Amino acid sequence: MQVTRRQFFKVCGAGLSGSSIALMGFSPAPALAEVRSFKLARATETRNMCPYCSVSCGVLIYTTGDKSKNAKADIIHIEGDPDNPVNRGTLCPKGAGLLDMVKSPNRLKWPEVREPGSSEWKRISWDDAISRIATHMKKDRDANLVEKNAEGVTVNRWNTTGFLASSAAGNEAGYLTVKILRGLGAVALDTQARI
Amino acid sequence: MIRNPKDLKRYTAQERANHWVVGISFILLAISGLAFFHPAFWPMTQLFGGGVWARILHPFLGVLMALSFLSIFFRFRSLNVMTPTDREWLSRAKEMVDGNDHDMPEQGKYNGGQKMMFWALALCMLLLMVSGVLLWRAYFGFPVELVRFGAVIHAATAAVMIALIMVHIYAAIWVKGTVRAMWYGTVTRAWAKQHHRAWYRQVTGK
Amino acid sequence: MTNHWVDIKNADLVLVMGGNAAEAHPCGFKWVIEAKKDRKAKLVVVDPRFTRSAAVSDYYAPIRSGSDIAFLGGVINYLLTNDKIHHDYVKAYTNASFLIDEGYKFEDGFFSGYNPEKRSYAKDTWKYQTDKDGYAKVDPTLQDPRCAFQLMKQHYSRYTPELVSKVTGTPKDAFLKVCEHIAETAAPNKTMTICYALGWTQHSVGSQNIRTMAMIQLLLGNMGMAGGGINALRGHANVQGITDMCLYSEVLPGYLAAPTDADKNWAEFVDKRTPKTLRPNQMNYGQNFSKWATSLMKAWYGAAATDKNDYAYDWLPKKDAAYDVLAIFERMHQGKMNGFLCQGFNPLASVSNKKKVGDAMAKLKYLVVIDPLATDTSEFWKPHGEFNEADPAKIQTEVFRLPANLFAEESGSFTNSGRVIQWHWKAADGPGESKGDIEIMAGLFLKLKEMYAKDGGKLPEPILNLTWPHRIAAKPSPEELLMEISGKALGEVLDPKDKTKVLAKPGEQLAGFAQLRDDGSTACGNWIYGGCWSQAGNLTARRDNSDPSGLGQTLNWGYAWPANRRILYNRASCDVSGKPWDPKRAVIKWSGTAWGGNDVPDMRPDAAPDENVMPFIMTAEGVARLFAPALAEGPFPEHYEPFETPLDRNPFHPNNPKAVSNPAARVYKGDMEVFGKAKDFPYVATTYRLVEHFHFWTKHARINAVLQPEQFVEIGEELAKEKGIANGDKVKVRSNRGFIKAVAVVTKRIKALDVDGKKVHTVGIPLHWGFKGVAKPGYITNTLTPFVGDANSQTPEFKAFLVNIEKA
Amino acid sequence: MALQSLDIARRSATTTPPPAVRETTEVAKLIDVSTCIGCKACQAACMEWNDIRDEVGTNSGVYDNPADLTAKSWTVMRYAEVEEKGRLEWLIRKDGCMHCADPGCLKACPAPGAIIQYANGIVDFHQENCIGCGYCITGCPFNIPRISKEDSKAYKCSLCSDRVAVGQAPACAKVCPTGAIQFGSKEQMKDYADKRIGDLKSRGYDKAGLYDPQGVGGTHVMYVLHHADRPELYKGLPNDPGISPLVSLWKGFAKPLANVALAAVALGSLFHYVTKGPNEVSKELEDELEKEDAQ
Repeated sequence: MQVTRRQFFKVCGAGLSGSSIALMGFSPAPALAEVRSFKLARATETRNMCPYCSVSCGVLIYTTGDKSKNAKADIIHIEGDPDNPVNRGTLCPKGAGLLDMVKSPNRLKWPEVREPGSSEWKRISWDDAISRIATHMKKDRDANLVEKNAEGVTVNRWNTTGFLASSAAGNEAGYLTVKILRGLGAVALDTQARI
Repeated sequence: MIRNPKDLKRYTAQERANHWVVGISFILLAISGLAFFHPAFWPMTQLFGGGVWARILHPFLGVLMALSFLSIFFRFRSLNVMTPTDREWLSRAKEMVDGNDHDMPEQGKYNGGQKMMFWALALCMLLLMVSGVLLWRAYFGFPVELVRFGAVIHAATAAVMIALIMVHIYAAIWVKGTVRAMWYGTVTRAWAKQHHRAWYRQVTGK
Repeated sequence: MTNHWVDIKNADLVLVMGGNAAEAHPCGFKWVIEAKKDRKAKLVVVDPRFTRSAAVSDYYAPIRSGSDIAFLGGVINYLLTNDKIHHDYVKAYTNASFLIDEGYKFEDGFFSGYNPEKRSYAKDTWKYQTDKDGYAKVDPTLQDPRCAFQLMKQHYSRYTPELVSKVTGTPKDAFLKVCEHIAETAAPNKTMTICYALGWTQHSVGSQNIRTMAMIQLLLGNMGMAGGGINALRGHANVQGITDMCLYSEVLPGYLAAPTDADKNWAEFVDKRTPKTLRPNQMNYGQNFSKWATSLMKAWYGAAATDKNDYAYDWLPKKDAAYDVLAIFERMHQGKMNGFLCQGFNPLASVSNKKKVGDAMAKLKYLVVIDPLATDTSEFWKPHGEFNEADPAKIQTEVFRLPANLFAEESGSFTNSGRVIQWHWKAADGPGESKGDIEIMAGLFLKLKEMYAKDGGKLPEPILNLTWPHRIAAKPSPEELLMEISGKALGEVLDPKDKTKVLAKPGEQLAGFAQLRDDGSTACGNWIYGGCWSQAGNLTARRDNSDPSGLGQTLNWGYAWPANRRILYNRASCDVSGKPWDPKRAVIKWSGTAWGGNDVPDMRPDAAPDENVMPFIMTAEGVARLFAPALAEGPFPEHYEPFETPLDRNPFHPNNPKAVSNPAARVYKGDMEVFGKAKDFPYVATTYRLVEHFHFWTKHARINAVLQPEQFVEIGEELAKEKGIANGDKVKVRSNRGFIKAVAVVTKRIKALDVDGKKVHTVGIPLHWGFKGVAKPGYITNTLTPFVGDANSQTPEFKAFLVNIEKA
Repeated sequence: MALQSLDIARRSATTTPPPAVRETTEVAKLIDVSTCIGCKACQAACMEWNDIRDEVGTNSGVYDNPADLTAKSWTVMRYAEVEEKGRLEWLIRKDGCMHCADPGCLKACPAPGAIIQYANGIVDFHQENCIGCGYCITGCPFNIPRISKEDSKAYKCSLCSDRVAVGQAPACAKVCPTGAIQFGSKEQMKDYADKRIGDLKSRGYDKAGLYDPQGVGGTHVMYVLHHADRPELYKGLPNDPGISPLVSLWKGFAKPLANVALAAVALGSLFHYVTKGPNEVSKELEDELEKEDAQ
């Protein structure tokens, strides 16, 4: 674009007068401010419970998306559930930091095995993991299940494989676990609850 | 402007360059500093690419100005030693301001006013430098009480210095034939003879 | 908790001892603050450390860790000597008046029946005198020297303030001040609540610590009252629920004592567990045992469990020995175990004596860790610098790590410490290929079932016949499982009073455990949860938080077991005639025709007061036990020193070296030898949680790692000065089992105590660090702790042991 | 009158008045130190809500972590073990922005719109307008704002202005397990404080009182202290805070004065020129020299 001498002067003049008006204090920014937008405005809210101590505080979990098929729900915020009669919306520093537990870099993402003597983990499929573990369990059970004790009483116990259960799993998981273990004949089972 | 080979050399090229480095950095510092000082001047930060750039550049410009001023200071320090004549000149400065400079005492390269200006600017520069460092958070962290003190000193000194420079510039504009000394380095003999007769005699030997 | 979280606000005095509610349960502690704000309640804290609970207390008294029974026994003595007990309550609702067998005695630190070789008691003299009908004899005047009241008085007369102070290190005036506060609640309309936690359980006398407090609450008449009770502030979110589901070797779901080798058949099994009523007219609710057990077997084996085959009793494994976590690791250490599965449990960090645990796991063929996080346990074989020295090449254990989901990623129910079962809903999928615990367990089981069906094997029947009524076999839904837990009718359930009335038709969910039958017509996975999913639907998902009584009962929020009852023993909140002791905080009352009010009555609803049905319906005698023969180390709690004690004797029994520590506690060979002695390890150490962290989990969460980044130990200023340790110095803390290094926090909050003429210093050791996590890596605290547990629960003694400390 | 408001009362480095017709209720956060257990839930909630995660630090022998406020830790708990007459008190104070009615930071700020005081009393930093000069730090009597090393912007507690703007309580107030942090109108908070002070007095804290320092015009974050006569016990809570006189001089009196002075110099020069005329070399001298040249 060719700028004529005349245009050039015009531009300069406008610029100059603009800046000199500004210099007089006619600030171009009006006296107005906006707060950061509320990040939960259209997030999906789900009622859940803090998994830490036994106060079992109610929490509200906020996820992205509206649960529509193609929008992957991602947890973006967790805060106290004001309806819960015990915590009434409050949380402790652990509960208030739950998001970082959910998002911990140390979350496990897939089954892994560390072979005997190896010094590293190896990713395996769920099918492999379950088959290999079940094979171990069956072998041990078949070899060591005691059907009758010395007095000839039927005891049907399997005490060479132990099980320690979480006290953070839900009631349903706990019940199913004990049902399965007792069904297998396990007696060496205990939970975190003891300690 | 007709250049006359008989014009007198007042400033060398290095001196002029030095002066303008100080001058330009001062102007940039003044406008950015004023922008921080009072909202009325804030839009001037646009000249620097916005407030953040103005904040980043201002102290570096300050360092530049301080260093180049230091060079000026050492160049001209000996020429600015006050003499009894200067004091007499100063005591009659009102006549000068009124434009009656014919009967003023004969002046060397610089008159009493200029020398006062020199020393006042040097003092301001020192104060600005020290207080400026106190405020330079990007690289320094001083106790907040000291920083507050520094802020007041910096602002007050800067205001004084801007006023002094305004006087400096006005004096150059008012006294016709002066500005060219900093453009071309020369002044007319008439100018020298009128304003700095002792210097005139010294350089011309007349 | 006999009461519940919100009920704490109804207390006049809150005693925090053996716990640190402000730090371990801040949101529950809110109700302590509410009691202070709204009821002008007082908060008294007794703890070795001036904790964050103490920071907001009205009175704080220091105590030497491991001397709680001495303190509480002293309180009992104070209450009895100063006659600060709730007489009517004690007389009517406890076994104070019951006459005890003439053979019972207590001498020089031992109760009658002690066998030093077995380290256990024969309990044949720990019983009531009975009449010809088999009922216990009583003396309502409480004057008979053989009545429980007089025996108790005699037992605790030794617990003088002077001796208490000498043993506990609590200054005498501070001890008496606490006694005064407690004694005030002997008034019928005043209540004290006690908030305790692992500070009482994790001792070799843990159960007796709690029992001593229970006795105090009974003497004060605080059980069953709003704002009273014995409140165990439990650890994990669903520790109560998992306890109820009984993932323990010694019990089946609903606390049904598991069969042992001695229970040769179903009849014997049931009979031994069905208590005989010990006083006339009492409910003795335990006599329904056969209904609960039969319904459980029907839930597990369905049509395969019939009266013909003793409800598949043979398929239930019989226990021959202890299999608690310490026992399991002992067996593993002896090389007697091949496999081990850890579901959401990090034993390397959680169980005492880390070295022993690590060595034990190295002897396994396979280890399976099911967890949402990369736990320390899963990497016990991996070197992590000074924090975990291991040589993978030498460890032949095959280790599997299966990614589990977290709370946010699944639906289901949790049971809080106040026994309230609450439903929660899934918010998002877990990361990567992670799965829920249910799906993982189902996957393992179905694989095993398939293998047994195909290849056969030893005793396949219980596996092949285990009920699996799930619409998607590989993914049982939590809804289906909770319905199974709650119970349903298999045949018609008839009203026993009117056989023409059908209470439940086949296939219907039952309304509660009262509808369970022992004829095979009902199935119920856990009787105490009976009715939580009735025909009305999932009651644990109820969200009506209205509280018309103002007591915080919220009866329509979730579902509390048993029977949606919020305050246990609430019949005891009324006098014998059925009038509330404190009308302002009436929980229930007798209307003239029925019990009712602000809670589900813990009483047969139509049991008129003059029928004399006493409030403690789960005991065979109908009353609460001051004299309790069930515990392993004696019917009355007695002070014993921790296994690692700074003293060379038990000041209560200075001349009996065998009665220094709990005579009935189980100690394994090899562990007794590694108990430290005071001359080498002069300082009392105690481990604990900090408010900023949860167990070994939150070291994986950035926010919590920021709030408390680095491992530290706390010592008093005096000890720091003696040892030349400055605040922030790195120190090495050693026990006889290993050492840890940590930063020293020098504080005014831990003081040296004057105990039995010695100055005893305490070293406080928070437990949250390990070698995996986003917090700064640290040592596993349980490297230090001794491998010994409480004689009843086998909970390890994490709270009192000996260490030495030096600048690192 | 609503608590939530986007109306502003003051805007940094702005000379024109904001809209002031609508009446907005002043909000306040009350921190009842006597019921604070120092659990740091407020710190956690603050980090979580505001999407800030400070560095994982070290333990320096105290519970205070992070050790001080930073651009990523807008609130920290400060723990003081005070032992007097054999009685130990563990005084725990949540430190953070006090949201002064007369905010020193705003007064000192040179960047228009970088600091806003909303009509409800919240003092908020708007990083998009912040130039990173740090004058706010100089202006603050409570030593609160911090400049981030990452982006050189000043950060501090916003009293969750984004939550308050939609009618919610700040994250720290909502989360506080013991209710030691309360949020509501300033009026409500003062009434609540009165009750708490009464309770504390009944428990023997004769000097219990409210910390709402008038030196800064009162604050929108207030404390209930058991020892209101000695706020310094609480890890250096200033006894009588106010904007430093130096800052008042610098950002108050000095501003118009200097502007007037500079204008006077400029105008003086102009009028000098107009009235006295330029100082030119005299014609005689020029002629004289020309004559010399001609010779």
